[in-house]
Amino acid sequence: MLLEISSLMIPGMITEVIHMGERIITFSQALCEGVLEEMLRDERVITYGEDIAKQGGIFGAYKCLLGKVGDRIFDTPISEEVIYGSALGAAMAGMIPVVEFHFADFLFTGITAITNQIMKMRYMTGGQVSLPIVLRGPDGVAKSAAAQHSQSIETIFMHVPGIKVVVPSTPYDAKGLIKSSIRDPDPIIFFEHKALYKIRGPVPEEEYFIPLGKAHIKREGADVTVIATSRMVHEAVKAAEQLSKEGIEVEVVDLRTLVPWDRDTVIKSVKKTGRAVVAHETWRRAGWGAEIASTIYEELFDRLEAPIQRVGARNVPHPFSPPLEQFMIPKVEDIVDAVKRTL
Amino acid sequence: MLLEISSLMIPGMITEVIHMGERIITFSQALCEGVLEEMLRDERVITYGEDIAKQGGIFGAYKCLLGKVGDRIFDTPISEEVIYGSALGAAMAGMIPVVEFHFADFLFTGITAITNQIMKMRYMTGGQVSLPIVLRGPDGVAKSAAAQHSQSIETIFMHVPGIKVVVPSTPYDAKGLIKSSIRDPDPIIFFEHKALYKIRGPVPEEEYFIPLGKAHIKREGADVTVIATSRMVHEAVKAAEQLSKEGIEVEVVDLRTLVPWDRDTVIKSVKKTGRAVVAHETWRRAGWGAEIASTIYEELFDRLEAPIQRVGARNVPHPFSPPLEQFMIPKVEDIVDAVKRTL
Amino acid sequence: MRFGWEDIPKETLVWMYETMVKIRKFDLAAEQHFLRGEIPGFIHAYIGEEAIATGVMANLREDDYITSTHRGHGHMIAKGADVKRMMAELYGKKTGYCRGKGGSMHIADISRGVLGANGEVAGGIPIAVGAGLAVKFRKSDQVVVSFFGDGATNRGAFHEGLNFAAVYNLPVIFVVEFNEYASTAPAREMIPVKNVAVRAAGYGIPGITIDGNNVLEVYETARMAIERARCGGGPFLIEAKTYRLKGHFVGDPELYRDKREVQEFWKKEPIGRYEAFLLKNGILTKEDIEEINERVDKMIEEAVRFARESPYPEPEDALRDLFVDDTGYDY
Amino acid sequence: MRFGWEDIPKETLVWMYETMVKIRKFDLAAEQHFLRGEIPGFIHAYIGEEAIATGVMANLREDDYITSTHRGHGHMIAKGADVKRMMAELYGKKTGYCRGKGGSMHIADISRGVLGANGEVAGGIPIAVGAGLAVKFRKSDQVVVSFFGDGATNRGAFHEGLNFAAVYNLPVIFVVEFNEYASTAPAREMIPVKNVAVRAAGYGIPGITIDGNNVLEVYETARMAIERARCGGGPFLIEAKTYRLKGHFVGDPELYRDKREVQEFWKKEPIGRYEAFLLKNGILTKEDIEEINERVDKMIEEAVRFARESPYPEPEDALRDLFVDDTGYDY
Ligand SMILES: Cc1ncc(C[n+]2csc(CCOP(=O)(O)OP(=O)(O)O)c2C)c(N)n1
Ligand SMILES: Cc1ncc(C[n+]2csc(CCOP(=O)(O)OP(=O)(O)O)c2C)c(N)n1
Ligand SMILES: [Mg+2]
Ligand SMILES: [Mg+2]
Repeated sequence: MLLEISSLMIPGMITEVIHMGERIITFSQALCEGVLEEMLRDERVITYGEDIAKQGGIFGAYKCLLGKVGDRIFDTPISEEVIYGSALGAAMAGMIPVVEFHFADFLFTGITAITNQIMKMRYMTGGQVSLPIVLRGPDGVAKSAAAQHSQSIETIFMHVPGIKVVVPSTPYDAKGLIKSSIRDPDPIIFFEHKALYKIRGPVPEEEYFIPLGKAHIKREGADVTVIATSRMVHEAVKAAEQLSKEGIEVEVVDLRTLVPWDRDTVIKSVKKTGRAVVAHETWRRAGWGAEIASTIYEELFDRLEAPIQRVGARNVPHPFSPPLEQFMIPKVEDIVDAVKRTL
Repeated sequence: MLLEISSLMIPGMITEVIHMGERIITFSQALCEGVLEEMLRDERVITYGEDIAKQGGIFGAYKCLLGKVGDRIFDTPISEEVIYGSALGAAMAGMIPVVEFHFADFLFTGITAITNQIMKMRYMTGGQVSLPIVLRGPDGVAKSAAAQHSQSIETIFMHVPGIKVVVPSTPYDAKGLIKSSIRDPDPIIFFEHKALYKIRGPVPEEEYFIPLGKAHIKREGADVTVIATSRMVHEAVKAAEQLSKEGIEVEVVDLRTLVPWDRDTVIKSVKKTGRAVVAHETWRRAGWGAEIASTIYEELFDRLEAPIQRVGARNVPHPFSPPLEQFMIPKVEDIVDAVKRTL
Repeated sequence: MRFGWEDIPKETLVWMYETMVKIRKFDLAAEQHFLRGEIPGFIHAYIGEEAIATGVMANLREDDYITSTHRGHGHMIAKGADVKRMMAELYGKKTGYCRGKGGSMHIADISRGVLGANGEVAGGIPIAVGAGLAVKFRKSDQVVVSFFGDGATNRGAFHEGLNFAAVYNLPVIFVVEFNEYASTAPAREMIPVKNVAVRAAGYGIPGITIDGNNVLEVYETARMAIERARCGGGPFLIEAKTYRLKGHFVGDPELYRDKREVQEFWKKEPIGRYEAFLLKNGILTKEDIEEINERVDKMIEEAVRFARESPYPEPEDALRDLFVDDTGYDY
Repeated sequence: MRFGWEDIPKETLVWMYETMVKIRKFDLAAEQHFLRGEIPGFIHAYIGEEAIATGVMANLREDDYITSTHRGHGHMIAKGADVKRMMAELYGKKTGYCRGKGGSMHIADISRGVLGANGEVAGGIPIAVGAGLAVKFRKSDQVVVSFFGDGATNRGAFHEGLNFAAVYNLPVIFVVEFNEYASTAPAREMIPVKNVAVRAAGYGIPGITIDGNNVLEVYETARMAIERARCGGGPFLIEAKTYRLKGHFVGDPELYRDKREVQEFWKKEPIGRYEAFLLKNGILTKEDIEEINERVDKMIEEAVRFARESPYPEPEDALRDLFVDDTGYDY
């Protein structure tokens, strides 16, 4: 028996068709469950960062860990370079650190420990070490947090080589991907969009994993492919529903990971539709959308019916005031317009 | 009377046709002259960074300043976040700081002062301040400097909004652009490729400026447009010369600045040739080449004869050993091959 | 330390009282209107810490510089900012200090030397050092004060900033607002020394720990440090012990601390203490105090009205104010 | 401090001599072959600083961890690394420790706990702190030593690292190799205190300044700090005063310092001093010393021969060693 659960969700978030009796939990809960299961399974997993151990994280993403994992969850001083860099040392010495970066914006504050150290150490040592490190935390725009608390900077980690990049969009994916990430032998950066923490969706009780590098087709459609991640997957689905009323059938591909990204699924979809839109919340200019678009052109030059459209934020910092913020970030209408431009 | 000066130059560096009596100096000298002229003109210009004041910089780029500008050139402790961040404070308090970042790799070490502060301050304050700041220094691959001393990270500053990005390729441009940068009221990041410091070229004695945002056509050609910057402009010219022997005429466009980048010149050129290659030394994946390529597709979808080819470094850190390094970075042959793939 | 309050001009004593009240009432209003959903974003209240901004700023000139924090309303007000334009900024309005681009966490009044609140912990320290460099090169006698929290003293920028200022003997006073918490983290767990002022010795500069809830003690200490810096004496570290009486941000569930602890600290809050001092020494009467409070209440009400009635910026204004010449950069 | 050298086993005393000689000769060879154009990249010689790595490492077990710097050959050798594979790495050969991917600045021997040389100043400090965390969670009695220069003590990572280690009482010993210069910058101009060991007080941990050119003094101090850390005593800061007898890197024009200054310091270099001590106290004879020097010479020659004769990696190997499963990531 099938049940529509859109009523349980934040307006416009993905409407999943689920089986009666399936468990519905939030993105936060799913993520936390994934971390907890891995911590209970393997003593080497430790997790630390700012403001996580007393209240379970400022967005509540760690609530389920409290009291369950002893001192393997702990708070740190505000020392980003050492928070990130210590993950490297801990991994080299045999632990599996899952480190919270608090806000993607403050990755910049200690980023050298990531880009110059974590992402290069295995390579520089000629493969002497494996580095099972997960850096995770919130990114994205929410509630007028302004220029220093709204950024999404996944493109940087896709550009500089040495880390796998995970950008989940649903509770189900969050859990399956965080578990795969913790078990992965390589460094991983895992971005959780702030606006997604409270969305709800089906998550099985049984253990499952989602492999890195496998996209998910959120919605099939024959006319245009929209490639998105994280919050923009939800916007894309909304756009697709809207366009469907006009007779335009959009296929929505949720990449789920950016390094590696699922070229095969994307190419297959665009081969079918002949038209593509790439949508991300981060800035449009030199954003990862350009990489996906360029690759599609390289592979399907003769099959494309129209130029690929890229949807992203306007190229300015995030303004505070709601009307400005709304103008700056990409929205459903931007995807709708972009899809129409491909027709 | 014209004179070929290729003999004065590093093998394969751009061969400029110059007038007898024209002055030939190195990239370093030209750059330094530009800084010196501006410092002598305007007392508010100060310049500081690591290891610049005693020997004129580790690549000698500041030799001409020594003894000429008093204490307005000085060395700092190894404190990148404060080196960059203090430029912001100094600019807000009325100075024009020209700060050396030592190696582009160590931009990461203090990058938060740039991406979270310098690049956002004017915007966050609603335009209350203008920020005449120049961050300048070496980037790029030279002599097996390995993973932490070889990076080019200009793409990051093209992606995150709030700074103008300058990437000169010749002594002439270095001088004209550094002078424009110092006079510009906005933050600028200025990348000098290590391998270019010693190349020589004509630089007039008279004062001149090169505006930001204007590309330079290094070589005209009707068949394929190659868009490049910095060291890759030289590789592109070499490739063009090689291809010319096979009857393929390549137009080489040196962007010179990435923010803003000269869309008009690029579009005009590709409109003519119908084929394009974008070449940069930085990593290919999600590098700025994808932005240029995507934009060209968006504008000239129907005029393109073949997919745009992107040339960039392989997606790994910079290896130390010469054969590995040579394999990893893009070379003349890669451009030649890319051009051929467009035919 | 002897408090020569008798040497402090009466108008300064009164200004300090009024300023503290203004800060308190501004933040109470901000809290209230945030909770009512009128103010977007985050609000970090300075309630309980008013004596620090006030006692320091009483010694600054309009052309001196300060850098502030995410908890920055108090610094702005004490430096003389207009509460109307401040409140409008909190509301995201066009008439705000930053035309709605900044909000509470990025409020700034450059014309009065406020080089920005800052959403990044310790983010203001490098900026203050840079302003200090500018002052040094211009050979002026301005000074710079950088305010930041106890949590900020664990960031690399704190270390680099103090060291840099010491190396060049810059006129920068570093003021730690030691309010016992960095968000959920108690200072006693995150800072392995009792007084962070001891860190000053690592840079060869003076460091002092004072009662940050005693505005006169703050005033006297700041005066000494600022006069010293103005005469070329170089940097100074002042650690002002205080307590964050409200949550980290408005809406904080505060599960990390005991309500009784908070109640205990309310007894030491600075405005009541200073009021008692003013009354006891006959500097102000009860009537004066009432009059001041009423005046401030009206000022804040007006600020709220102004903010409410002001228009939002136009959406397309989002593309302005990035560069001096803005046109054509969004591609 | 009294040096109870009589309590040090003779084999340790001899091992220390041989180790210092090995470091010196390795770096002289590296310098020579770099200047001949055989070695690519940059070489930063440890010449004059050998007593520090040696005196510290004499107290470490193979399963203890260290982090090193751009000037890292001495640390590797003292921790027991194979000079053949080291030299091969400097030459960029496939047989090198890092298969030619790292070179001098990124040399590492993880199997011996050397968690990497590091091209970033202070880059090893956060790594050392992380290894300390691992040790703490595993409840083992390993210790971690982080080596870095005087210049590194001005970086934020130094501050954050010491503070972090102090907060969690981690078994990490921080060793400043205070060699008077950071590239062209004299420590006396860039560090506003005479002894950076005073910075330890800012974290509530012990700090001590010692003669880093006296291997016995280094040995005794390190022993104390390491034993303390092994027993849960927590972090320690050792400032070992030394002098960089060669340029910052091989080829440095050294315009920033007076040749006479360098000559003065050659008189205090650690190997000659230790040799005199060993002879005077009858621990080694002149013949022993000659024998050791010859043995080391041969070892270094063999290392050079091995390096020269080893093959370069295949160009396509550039795409390996990024991830554990490397295939298919270069797109
Ligand atoms: C670099 C950075 N890391 C983390 C944060 C998140 N954050 C905001 S305020 C805060 C606590 C700051 O504590 P403190 O410096 O004591 O200032 P207080 O809030 O107590 O005034 C934290 C962790 C941030 N804004 N910037
Ligand atoms: C973060 C960073 N900034 C700058 C550099 C360039 N650099 C390399 S070594 C060095 C000097 C280091 O001095 P010190 O820490 O005293 O070590 P020493 O070379 O004296 O052993 C500098 C500035 C770097 N490698 N990393
Ligand atoms: Mg605090
Ligand atoms: Mg040194």
